[in-house]
Amino acid sequence: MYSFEPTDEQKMLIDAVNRYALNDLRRKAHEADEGYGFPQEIIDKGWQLGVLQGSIPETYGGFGEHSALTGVLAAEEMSYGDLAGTLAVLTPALFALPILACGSEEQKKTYLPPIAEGGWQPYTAACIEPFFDFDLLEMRTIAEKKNGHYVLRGEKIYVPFANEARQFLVYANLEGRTQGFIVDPNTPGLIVGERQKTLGVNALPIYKVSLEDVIVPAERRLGGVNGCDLNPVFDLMRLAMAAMAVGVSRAAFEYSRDYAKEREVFGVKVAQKQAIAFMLAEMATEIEAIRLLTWEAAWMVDKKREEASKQAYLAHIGAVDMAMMVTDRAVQILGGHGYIREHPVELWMRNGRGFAMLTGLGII
Amino acid sequence: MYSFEPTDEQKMLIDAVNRYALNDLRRKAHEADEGYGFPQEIIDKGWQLGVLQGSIPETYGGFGEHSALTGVLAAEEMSYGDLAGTLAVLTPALFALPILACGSEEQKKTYLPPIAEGGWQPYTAACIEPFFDFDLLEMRTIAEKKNGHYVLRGEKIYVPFANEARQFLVYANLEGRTQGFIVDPNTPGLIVGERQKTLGVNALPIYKVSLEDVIVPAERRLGGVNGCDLNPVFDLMRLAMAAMAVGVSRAAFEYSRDYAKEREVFGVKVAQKQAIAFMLAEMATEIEAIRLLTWEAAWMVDKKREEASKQAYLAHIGAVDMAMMVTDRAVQILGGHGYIREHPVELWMRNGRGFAMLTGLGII
Amino acid sequence: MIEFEMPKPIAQQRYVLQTIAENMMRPVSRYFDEHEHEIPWDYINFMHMAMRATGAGSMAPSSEKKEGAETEEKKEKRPPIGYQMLAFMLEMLSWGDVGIYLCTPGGGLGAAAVEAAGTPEQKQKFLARFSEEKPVFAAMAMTEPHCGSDTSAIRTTAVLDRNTNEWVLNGEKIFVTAGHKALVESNGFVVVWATIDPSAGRAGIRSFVVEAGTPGVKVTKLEHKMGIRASDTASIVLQDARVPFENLLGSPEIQPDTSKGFKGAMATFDATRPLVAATGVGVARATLELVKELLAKQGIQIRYGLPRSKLTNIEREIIDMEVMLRSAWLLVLKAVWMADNRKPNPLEASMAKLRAGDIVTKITQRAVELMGPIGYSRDYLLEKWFRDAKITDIYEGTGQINRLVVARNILGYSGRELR
Amino acid sequence: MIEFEMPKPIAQQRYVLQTIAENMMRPVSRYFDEHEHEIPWDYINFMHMAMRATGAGSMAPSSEKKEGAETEEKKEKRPPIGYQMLAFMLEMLSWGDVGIYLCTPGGGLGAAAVEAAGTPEQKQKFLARFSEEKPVFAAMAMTEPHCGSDTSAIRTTAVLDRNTNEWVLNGEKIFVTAGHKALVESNGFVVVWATIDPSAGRAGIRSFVVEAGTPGVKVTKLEHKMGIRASDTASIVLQDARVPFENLLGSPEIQPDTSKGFKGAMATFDATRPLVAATGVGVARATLELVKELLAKQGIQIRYGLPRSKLTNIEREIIDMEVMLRSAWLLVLKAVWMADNRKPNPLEASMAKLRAGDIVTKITQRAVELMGPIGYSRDYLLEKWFRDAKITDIYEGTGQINRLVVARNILGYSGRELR
Repeated sequence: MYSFEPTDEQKMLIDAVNRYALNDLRRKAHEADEGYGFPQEIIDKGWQLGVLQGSIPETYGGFGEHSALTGVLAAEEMSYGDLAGTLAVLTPALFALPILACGSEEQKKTYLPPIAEGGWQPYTAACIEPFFDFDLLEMRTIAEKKNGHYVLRGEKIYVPFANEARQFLVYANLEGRTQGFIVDPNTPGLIVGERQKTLGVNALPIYKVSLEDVIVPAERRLGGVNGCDLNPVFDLMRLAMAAMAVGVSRAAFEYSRDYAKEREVFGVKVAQKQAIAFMLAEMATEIEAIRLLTWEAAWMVDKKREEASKQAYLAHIGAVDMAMMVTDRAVQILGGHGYIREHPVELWMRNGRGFAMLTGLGII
Repeated sequence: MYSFEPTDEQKMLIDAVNRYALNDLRRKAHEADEGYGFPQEIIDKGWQLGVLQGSIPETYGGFGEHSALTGVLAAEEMSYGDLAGTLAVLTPALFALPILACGSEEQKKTYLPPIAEGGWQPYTAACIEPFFDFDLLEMRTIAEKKNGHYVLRGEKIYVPFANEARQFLVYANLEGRTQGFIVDPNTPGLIVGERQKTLGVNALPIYKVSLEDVIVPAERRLGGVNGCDLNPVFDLMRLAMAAMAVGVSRAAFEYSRDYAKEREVFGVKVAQKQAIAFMLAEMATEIEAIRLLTWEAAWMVDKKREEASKQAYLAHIGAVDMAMMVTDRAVQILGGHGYIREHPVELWMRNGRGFAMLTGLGII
Repeated sequence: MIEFEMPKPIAQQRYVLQTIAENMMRPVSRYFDEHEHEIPWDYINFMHMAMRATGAGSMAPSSEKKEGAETEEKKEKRPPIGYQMLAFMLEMLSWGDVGIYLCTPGGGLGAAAVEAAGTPEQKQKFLARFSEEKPVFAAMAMTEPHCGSDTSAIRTTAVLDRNTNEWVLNGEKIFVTAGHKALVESNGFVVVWATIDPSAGRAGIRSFVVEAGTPGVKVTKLEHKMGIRASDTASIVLQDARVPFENLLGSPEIQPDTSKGFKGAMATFDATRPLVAATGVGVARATLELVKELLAKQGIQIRYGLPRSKLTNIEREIIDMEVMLRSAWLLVLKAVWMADNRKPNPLEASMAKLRAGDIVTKITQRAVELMGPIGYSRDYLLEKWFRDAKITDIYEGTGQINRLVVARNILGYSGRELR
Repeated sequence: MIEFEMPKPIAQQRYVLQTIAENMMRPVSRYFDEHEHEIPWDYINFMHMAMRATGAGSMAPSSEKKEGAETEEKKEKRPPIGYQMLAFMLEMLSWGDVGIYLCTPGGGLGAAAVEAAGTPEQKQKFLARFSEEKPVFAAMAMTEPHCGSDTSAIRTTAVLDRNTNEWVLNGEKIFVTAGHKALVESNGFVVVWATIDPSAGRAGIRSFVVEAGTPGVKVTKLEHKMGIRASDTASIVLQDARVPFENLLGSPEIQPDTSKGFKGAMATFDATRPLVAATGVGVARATLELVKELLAKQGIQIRYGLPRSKLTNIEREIIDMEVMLRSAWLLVLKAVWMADNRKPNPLEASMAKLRAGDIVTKITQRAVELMGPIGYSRDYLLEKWFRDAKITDIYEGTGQINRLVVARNILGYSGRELR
């Protein structure tokens, strides 16, 4: 059966997230972007919505089952408020969800309950690397097996909350395969570098992390000593980017639509000009198209369909282009007002460009 | 010095070609497309404009010096009338210009005067091959040196007037380098196949040509026994495609512009709708942009600038996209009327798609 | 619950249709492209027979069928999927050959109009013929020589002759898909849009069923087209053509309230636009599949999952096409799902249509370029699909008209506020 | 004769400017991006000194200079190249840093307006200051809070006080580039567009020179912007600001014929739009060059001459960018060549502007994506150029306004016929 209607439970979650997104994230987004951060209480409040906790089964301290589809709905709605804020609230998921998906039973029992049962805590992951062709499937950070443990070497960037991290999940290349390693922040050789600045998501504190012969015990390899297939994790990362791209684009679309209906030019509303009205029509259509693609991919992931990985990849690729198109046009529709930081559209445009290269910064 | 003004001589040529393009080619284009050919007298009339003859020095029977720039201006203007007609009129250039550019003195003296001094005659070239990734620089038709002559083996397609050719210039891969070979139509092993049908340019008679161990004397290698560098020839092929793309696009643009000014919808002219007017504005801008790029590339070719090859390639690539965009929009602007063969825009759209794959069918 | 599971009846139907597409359409695709105005009777007769056998009758989205489905639904607690079935059907048949698909008997847009706007009596009277022994066609006649998308400019008039209680129609219609088959090749009908009050603009527009054999009705021309050449596109002249009073679609009471008639007619678009979009998606899918097949023969596989900077240009193009294709299809699916569930869908219907028009032209245009000299040649169907595709962005409302509809919907503007 | 040979004076100037761009702009690009509203005095003082040394004075396209060039031309039989020089200059300085370039002293758009519309006396009076010892700025104040591109909606009023023979200006202007430097940081002026007859619409619009120090003129705000942060964008309030009668730009006779004044003002766009386009091209070139450099460091060279089906995605992107960049630049070149040769160029000026706006946003946006995490980071200037680029498509007429101008020109429509 086909259906495009979320469940009542999902609708309630969307409503709750929407209120938070608008009343908390959106309201503070400009300040957070200029001042480089959200106040901790905003992040805590977002955490209390329970998006991650609701994805973790009771056995591990949570109160639900993981659903990529529900995650996609929540991620879209939260990033409709602000992208950096969403990534900050969901940072612990970067650590928890891969463990839930691929961790050994022992790893799940050890790491998930303190996350799911506690308040927001900076559990994080080191994934992205400083190369233009960074590739989840072919990392340059190397893991070598040596004397019964693993030695990690490489450079990571864009690691959120690295300066105060409780634990890191570090992705590295082990004999040509990407694998995850749970690394304690105090491990010798793990060096948290300077805070990084980027085109967008400035409100998210991200850091360089160097790994200089970091020794990781064998049992801290994600999935246990034999590791695991990380493709399902990458699917969830791509879906997160796609869903958040939809959220940001929706925000930009609605704002520019309302502006165009409000503002007059040559005696009529801007939106009454075909040139602007057609731009808006295309933006709305693109957003809806990519949203549906993302939903379907998430549904496939939940159903463990064979084509799920491909579909998540397609949704992500489509979302990258859609977000750039939509957020660029939103600025264009506001004209000079779109270019100044008083209006949020320029921030959305800067965030809108990030969805190709920030994979690994979000997961649902 | 920069200047965008053709010489008086060039202007006279453009005017003459323009009259022919509109009064002869354009007027017969539909019929020729449906009936698969232009009457010979139309081709002869185009030949008498002297576009090729004016590119051949007096020594070889012509009455001018070759100029890529003049060629580009003439090609644009003629294809503004009809693309297939232009390719037909200029088919002898496929044979003559490479000889002029790269031939040995003896080859020039042998082959050019009968072409330049006579009426239109089906001298032609076999260049394109039936592969999706056909590449001028890496042909699959092979030339092998054997017993002091060359043996050619391979499949060619889209060879104009092959059924009645006086001589062929055949391009083939000799030890990794593309080289030209002058082949007599009666040579054993050269088999002219069926006439081919394509998406566009139906009025140009094109054929499959098989080369089954065709033996070519060493002195019939283009440039003589040591061959030559064909890159300047490829530049002229690319420029021809670029210039003709501009001509076809201009035709489509002007026709759809005039239609939009004529036709009423919702009480105003179609052209008074921003959606249509902006499409036209973009079409005009793209055409002008690519035209200038083509002019500059042709100028560089004439001046033998180092960047000439790259620029001709860029002009061609740009022209491919421009022509598709413009001709597609022309159909769109006419709506249902654009889709029927009573109006020429659907033919221009079919021709407009050809400029990437027809390289080798035109040269200036 | 959000779900993307293909219902079993659709999966079964799809299997059958694919067989038809592969065996009865693809093998004759080129023939009917090259023999314009020949009629693919083999396909038509087969489809007619098959549809009679399954009791499908008219191919139009049928409220009767839907009501049937709903009764069934009440039994089996299944939501209705009639429009979804149709969208899948049209997608698959167009995957086979969109020109030939347009020759499918059963009434097409003409029957759809009767379904959407007719009274129960009218449905009975006009739709019964589709279940008869011979295949019958119907068509919709809206466009006139001087007006394209602008229905308010319709000049064909319908005047009531109070003596005979007949409507007298005068005017000229063009671009009538299957008009020749409806009026000349079968005992069909054409739904003609005409004005009963030229001073009232749109509000005066009504639709009338004009049956084959009506004196004064003449097919005057068959268009020569860039693509979909298997399908006839007719010009029809109406000269004092008389039809009975009750051939005015809808109940006679709508006559005084002049605006309702027009709105009713426009509402058929909400049903037909996603279906036309589905045909475009079918052509796009055919194209993409063939390109991938040709590449695979050359040993070229698409590597999904890589960052764009590691892809080849071919891979990037194919991946972009897959995004376009799938997301357009999902828009279609949502629009027909809404229709099935009686949710108002003018926004979604136009979104689906405009995006399908966009992507099928882009995909076919890029495919021809990607496949180089092979793509341009008639040795493969790519060049034909390039020609067939373009009509998707033109008929049943051009891309521009659909953008206008979407814009009005998202902006909450009337036709007067956004022209 | 069609020619594309760079004239020697331009080549020489370009060499000098490149040195300035590399040494005085690039090294401080990031600093002034991160320290918004700090003024790059080192660059300003250097440019002022250099321009005084060469006698350039105002940077605006100067008719005096042109006349000078023409006299020279008569001597040397060379066609004028003043606008071409300027276009090359702006392109290169924007290649260095477009935000810092916008701080170049010499009058910018304000001086351009005086050049274009002023009487000889006005030019003498207002432009002399640019050759004085200290750097001086001028600006153009057109936009108001409630109106963007719609100059006819200007509400700032200018009323003649017949007693003092002064114009009394009242209103608010926003988005005044370099307004703060013109009025506060130097002895400059702002050219203010105001209406002398609010009932006359556009025909009532005139431009007035408002000098620094005029009582009643206040810079009320400096905008925080996405990019070009080195450049100040000011809001200016005029409260009973009095300027002498002769500060109305143009001869007083234009006053009765109300439409001429506005047309004169609009004509300055024909000169300034290609120049703004040139700045966009500069940013685009900087971006493309850096991307190619970064790729080359990874051993990736672009293989020109291959069919697209053999290219990598990176190659295809770079090649597309080169097409965009070069063809946009040629449009600029043609537009300024026409200006130099006194050919009317509103069509070409708007074509250049709209295409430059398009391609610089596309190129910078794609470059950031192509360079992945590196492109997104502030370790390189790519992300800054992404932010700087967007203004090209907005100021001096948005892409939409320029499309409108192009459309009107190609269709032969008036502003009333195509709104």
